[in-house]
Amino acid sequence: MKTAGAQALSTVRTAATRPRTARRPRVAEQFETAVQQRAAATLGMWVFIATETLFFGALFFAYAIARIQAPDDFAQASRHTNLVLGTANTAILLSSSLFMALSVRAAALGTRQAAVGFLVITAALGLSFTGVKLAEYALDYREHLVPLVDFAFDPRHARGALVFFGLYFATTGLHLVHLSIGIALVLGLAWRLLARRPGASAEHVAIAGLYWHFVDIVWIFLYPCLYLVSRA
Amino acid sequence: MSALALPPEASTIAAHVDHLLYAVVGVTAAVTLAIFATIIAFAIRYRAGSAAPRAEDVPAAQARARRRVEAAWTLVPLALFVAAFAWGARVYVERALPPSDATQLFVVAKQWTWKLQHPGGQREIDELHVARGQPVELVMTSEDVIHSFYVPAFRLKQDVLPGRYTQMWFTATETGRFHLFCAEYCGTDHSRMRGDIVVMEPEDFARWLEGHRGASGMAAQGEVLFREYGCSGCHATQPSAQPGANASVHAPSLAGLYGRPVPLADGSVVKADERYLRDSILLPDKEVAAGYEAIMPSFAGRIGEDEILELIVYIESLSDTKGRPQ
Amino acid sequence: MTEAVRAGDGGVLGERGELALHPPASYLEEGFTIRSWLTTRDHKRIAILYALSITLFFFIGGAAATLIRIELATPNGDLVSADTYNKLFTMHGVIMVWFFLIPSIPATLGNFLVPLMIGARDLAFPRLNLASWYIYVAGASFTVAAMILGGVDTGWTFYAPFSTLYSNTHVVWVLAGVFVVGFSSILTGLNFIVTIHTMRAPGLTWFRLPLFVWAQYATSAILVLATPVLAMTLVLVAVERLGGIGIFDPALGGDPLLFQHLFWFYSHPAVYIMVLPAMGVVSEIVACFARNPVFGYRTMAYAIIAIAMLGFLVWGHHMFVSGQSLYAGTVFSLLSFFVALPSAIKVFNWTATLWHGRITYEAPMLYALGFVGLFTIGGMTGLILAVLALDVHLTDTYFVVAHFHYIMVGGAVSAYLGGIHFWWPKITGRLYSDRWARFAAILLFFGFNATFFPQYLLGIAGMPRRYHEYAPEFQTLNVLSSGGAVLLALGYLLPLVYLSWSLVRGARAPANPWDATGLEWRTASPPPKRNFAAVPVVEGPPYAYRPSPAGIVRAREGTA
Amino acid sequence: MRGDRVSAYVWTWLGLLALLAASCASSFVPLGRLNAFVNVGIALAKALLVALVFMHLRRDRPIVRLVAVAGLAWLALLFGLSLADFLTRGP
Repeated sequence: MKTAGAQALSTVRTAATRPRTARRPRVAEQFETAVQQRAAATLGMWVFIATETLFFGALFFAYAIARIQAPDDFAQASRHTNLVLGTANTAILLSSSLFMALSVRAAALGTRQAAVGFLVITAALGLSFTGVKLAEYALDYREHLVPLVDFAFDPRHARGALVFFGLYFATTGLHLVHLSIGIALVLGLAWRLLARRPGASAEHVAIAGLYWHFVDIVWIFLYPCLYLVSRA
Repeated sequence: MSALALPPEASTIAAHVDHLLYAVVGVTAAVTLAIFATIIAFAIRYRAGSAAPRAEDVPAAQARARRRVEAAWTLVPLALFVAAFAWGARVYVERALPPSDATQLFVVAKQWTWKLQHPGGQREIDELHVARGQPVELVMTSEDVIHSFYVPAFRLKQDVLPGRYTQMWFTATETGRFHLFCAEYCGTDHSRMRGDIVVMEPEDFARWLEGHRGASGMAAQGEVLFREYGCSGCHATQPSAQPGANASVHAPSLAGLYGRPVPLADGSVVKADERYLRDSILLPDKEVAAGYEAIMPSFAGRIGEDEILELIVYIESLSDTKGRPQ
Repeated sequence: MTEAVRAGDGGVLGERGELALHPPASYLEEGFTIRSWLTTRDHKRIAILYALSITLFFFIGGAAATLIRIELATPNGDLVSADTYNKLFTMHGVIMVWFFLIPSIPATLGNFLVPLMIGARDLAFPRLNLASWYIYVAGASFTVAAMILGGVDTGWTFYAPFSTLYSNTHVVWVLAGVFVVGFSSILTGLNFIVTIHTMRAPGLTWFRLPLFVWAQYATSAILVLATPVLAMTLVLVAVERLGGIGIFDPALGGDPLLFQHLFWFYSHPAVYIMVLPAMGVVSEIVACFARNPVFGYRTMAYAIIAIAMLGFLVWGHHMFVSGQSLYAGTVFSLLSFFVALPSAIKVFNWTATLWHGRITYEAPMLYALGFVGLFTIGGMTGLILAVLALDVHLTDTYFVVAHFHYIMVGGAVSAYLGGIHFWWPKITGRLYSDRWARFAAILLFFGFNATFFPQYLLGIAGMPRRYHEYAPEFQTLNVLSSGGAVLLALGYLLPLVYLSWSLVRGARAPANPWDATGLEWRTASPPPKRNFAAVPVVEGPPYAYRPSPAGIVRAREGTA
Repeated sequence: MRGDRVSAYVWTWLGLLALLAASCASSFVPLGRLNAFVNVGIALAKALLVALVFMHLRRDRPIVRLVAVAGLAWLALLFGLSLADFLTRGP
C-alpha cells in the first residue's frame, strides 16, 4: 500500500519522449500513438454505426407496425414499386461494396493507384444507383404515387398505400442522403490520395469503407420491405 | 380529507387500491426514514474530529462489512419488490375484467367535453348518473385526440383513444357527486374538461332514468340507423330469415353475431366484439369474414362515433349471449 | 514502484514528476479573444461554453416555472390564459429536459473532467466536440425561434395525434430544435465512449476508474443508443403533421400508442441520462468529504451499468393506462422493479461510505447529502408508481410531477450544483465563499421540499397535471407549493451571485484544495491547455483516502 | 484487411448476388406470412456477410464487435418489448 493518501501514481513517459516515429499517418496531439489513433477512429465509426442502426431501426419499426395495421394495403402498394429497377439497384449497391472492400485492402497494402481506382469505381456505382433511383422516382410520379404531390390509388387500399408510399419516400430519401454523403466522402478521399494530400491514409479509407458498407446494409433491408411485400 | 389527502373512497376497487397504497407507502416511508436516520447518525458520529473509534484499515473493514450486509440489502428489497408487484398486478387485473352483469355505458370524448349515453338512450354531457352497487362498464372512444377518463374517488383512470375502444368498469359504493377529470393533456381547455359522476340509490337512479328517457333506446336508434345507412339492404338480422331486400348481395347475417368467433378469409379467427364491429363498419376490407367477398363500402368519414356506438348496441341486441334491453 | 506523489502539497507535477515552481499557462490564458473561445478545441473551454449556454436556458426554463407556480396559487386562471399556460409548461419542459438537464453534467463537468480523470490530453475527437456545441446552439436557435414565433402547446411529450394534427402552434420548429440538439448529445456520447476506451493513462484499468467516469461511460451508451430513436420519432411526427402520412393518427390509419412506445423508448432512459452522471458526481464528493473509499466500489460500478441497461426495459410503465395490453403492462411493471434494485443499492452504499469516516461539511458535501436524501424520496415514490394498481390512480397527476422533480431537480440539479462547487476551484482557479455556498445548499434543500412535497399530496388527492384551473379543494396545497417555489427561486439565484463574485475577488485556488484523490487534482488549478505536463501512470485503486497520514489532515485544516 | 484475399471478397460478392436472386425469386412463391420471414432472413444473411467480411468484423477487436452487436441488440429490444404490446392487444 502506498503511504500517500492518494491514488498512487507516478510518471514515466513525458510528452517529449512520446514515440513519434516517421509513420505516415499523422498522430493528432491528443493521441499517444498511431495505433491508439486508429483504434479510436475505428471505434468511433462503429459507435456512429450503432447510432445509425437505431435511427433507421426506429423507422423500420414504424414500418412494421404500419404494415401489421394494414397488411393488404401494403401488399397492394408494394406491387406498384418497380421491381426491376429496385433489384438492379440492389445489385449495383452490393457490387459497390465489393469495390469499396477492395479499395480498403489496396490502401492497407500501400498500393495507392489501385486504391484510388477502386474508390472511383465505388463512387461511380454509387452515382449510378442514385441515377436509377431518381429515374424510379420519376416513374413513381408518373404513376401518381407521390404523397403530397400527386397521389391516386385504388380507393379500397388508398389509406394504407399512402402510408406505404410515405414511408417509401422517407426511407429511400434518407438512404439517398446517406449515400450522397458517402459518394462525396469517397470521391474526396480518392482525390486526396491521388494528390498525396494530408488527411488521406489507409486508415481514412478503412473508416469511409465502414460507412459505405453500413449504408449498403440499410438498403439490403429496405429492398425486401419495399419491393417484395407481395409478388406472389 | 383522509390520511394522505386521499379523496373519498367510492368504488369497490377504491378500497383495494387504498389498502395497497397504505401498505406500500408505509413500507417505503419506513425504509426511507431508516435510511435517513442512518445517514444522520453516521454524519454526527463520524464527523471529523469526533472521538468515535475508526478502523485502522477502513478498506478492509468495508470489505468485512460488505460480506455481512450486501446480500441482505439486495435480497430483502427484491423480495419486497416482487410482493408489491404481485399485489399491484392482482388489483390491476381486477380493474381490467368487468363482471358479466355490468351495464354498458358509452363515452365519447371530444375536445373538451364528455358525451355519455345510457343503453336506454339517455344522453348526458359532462355528467354521468349511475346507481350505487350496480357494476358499470364504460366503452369509450375519442373523436379527436387522446383524453383520459379519471375519477379520483373511484381510483380509476383510463385513456380514451381515437380510433378504438378502451374499457373500464366500476361499482360505486357511495352516493354523492364525484369529480370526473380529463387526465391526459388534450389542448387549450384541458383543465376545463371536467365533469361529475353522480352516484344515486338504485331506486332514485331508476326514477332519474325514467325522467330522462329519450325518444327511444340506443338499440332502437341503432335500428333506425341500420336502415338509414342501408345496412339492412344486405345484412339479415333474423336468425332464419331470408337475406335483406337486395337478395343478389351475399352478406353475412348479423343475428347472434356479437360475442361469437368469426372465421376470416385469411384463415384467422377473431371474436366479434365492439372493436371488430367498429372496424367492420369503418374498414370493411381489413377483416373479411370467410366465404364472403370484400364488397362492403367503408363508412369512414360518413358516420359519427355516437352513431357507430348505437349501431353496435343494436347488433349486440340481436345476440342471445349479451342481449341488451331496448 | 516508482516515485509516488504526495497529495495536498499544492504543487504541480512537472516534466518528470518534480514539483514545478512555474507551471505552464492555464487553459484560460491560452487566448482572450472571443474568437479564441469560439474556435477552441480544448475540452475544458468547450465545457465552459456549454456551462454558459445551459445556465442561460436554466434561467429561461426557471422563469417559465415561476410563472406556472404563480398562476397555480389560485384555482382560477387569472394570471395568464389557458393557451399561454399550456405554452409555458411546454417551454419549461422542453428547455429543462433537452437544453439543460440532458447536457448539464455530461457536457460541462463531463467534458471538463473525463480527459483529466483518465490522464488524457483531450477527448478523442476535439473538433467533433466543438461541433457538438455548435449543434447544440443550432438546436437552441430553432427552439428559441419557436418561442418568439408564439410558442408551442403540445407539452414536452409531443403526444400524437395532438401534436401531429390538432395543435395550431409552431410544433415543427420545436421538433427541429429537439431533433438537432439530439445529435449534439449523440456526438458527445460517442466522443466519451471512444475516449474512455482508448485513451486511459497507463495503469488506469477499468476498475481503477473513478465512478464519475463509469457514470459518464454508461450515460454515453444511453445517449448513443436511445437518442436516435427519439430523433426518428420526431421526424415521423413532422412527416405526419406536414405530409398527412398516417403513422400515429388513427384517422389516417396510424397508431397513437406507437408514438408513445417510440417516445418512451428514448425518454425513460433519458431519465438515467440525467441521473447517472449525478450519481457519479455524488460518489466523488461523498468519498472525498468522508475521507473514505466508496463502499463497495465494484458493486457501484456494476450498478451503474445495470441501471443503464435495465433502464431500457421499462419504458412501458409510462403507459399503464394508455390502452397498452394488460400483458405488456404487467411485464413492464415487473421489469421496473428490477431497475429500482441497483438504485437502492447505490443509496445504501453512499450511506455506508460515511461509516468510519472523518466527515467534514463543506458546500459540495451538503449538496451531495441533499442529493442522497431527495433521490431516495424520489426513488421510493417511483416504486409506488411502478405498482400497477397504484399507478392507475396516480399517473398523470401531480404525484408524477413531484416524483420526477425529486429525481431530476432534487437529484440531478443538486448533484450538478454540488459538482460545480466541488470542481469550481479546478475549473476557475478561484475559491468561493463556503459560508454562502452552504447557506444556498440548505436553502435549496428546504425550498425544494416545500415546493414539491405538497405536490405528492396533490397527486394522491387526485389533481391531474397540466391543469391551468383546478378544483378549489386543491388550493391549500398549491399555495404551499408556490410559496416554496419562491425560496427555491432565490436559492438558485444565490450561486449565480457568489460564484460570479469569486471570479473577481475569490482567492487563488491551490491544485488540490480538498485533498482529493483522482488525476484531475494532480495538475494545476486551472489546468494547462494539455492538462498534464507528463503522462501520469496510475498504480493503485481510486479513492485511496485511507489510511490517511496525519500530514494531510493537518494540511486540510490549514486551508479551511 | 491486409490479410484478406481478393478471392474472399469476390466469393462474398457472388454470395450476396445469389442471395439477392433468392430473395427476389422467393417473393413470387406464395407462402403466405412465411414470405416476410424468408425475406427478412435473407436480408439478415446478406447483412451478416457484409459485416463479417467487408467490414472485417470477424477479426476485429472484441469491443468493436460488442458495439456492432449492441446496435442490433437494442433494436431487438425496441421491437421485442413493443410487440409485447401490439401482439397481445384485443379482448
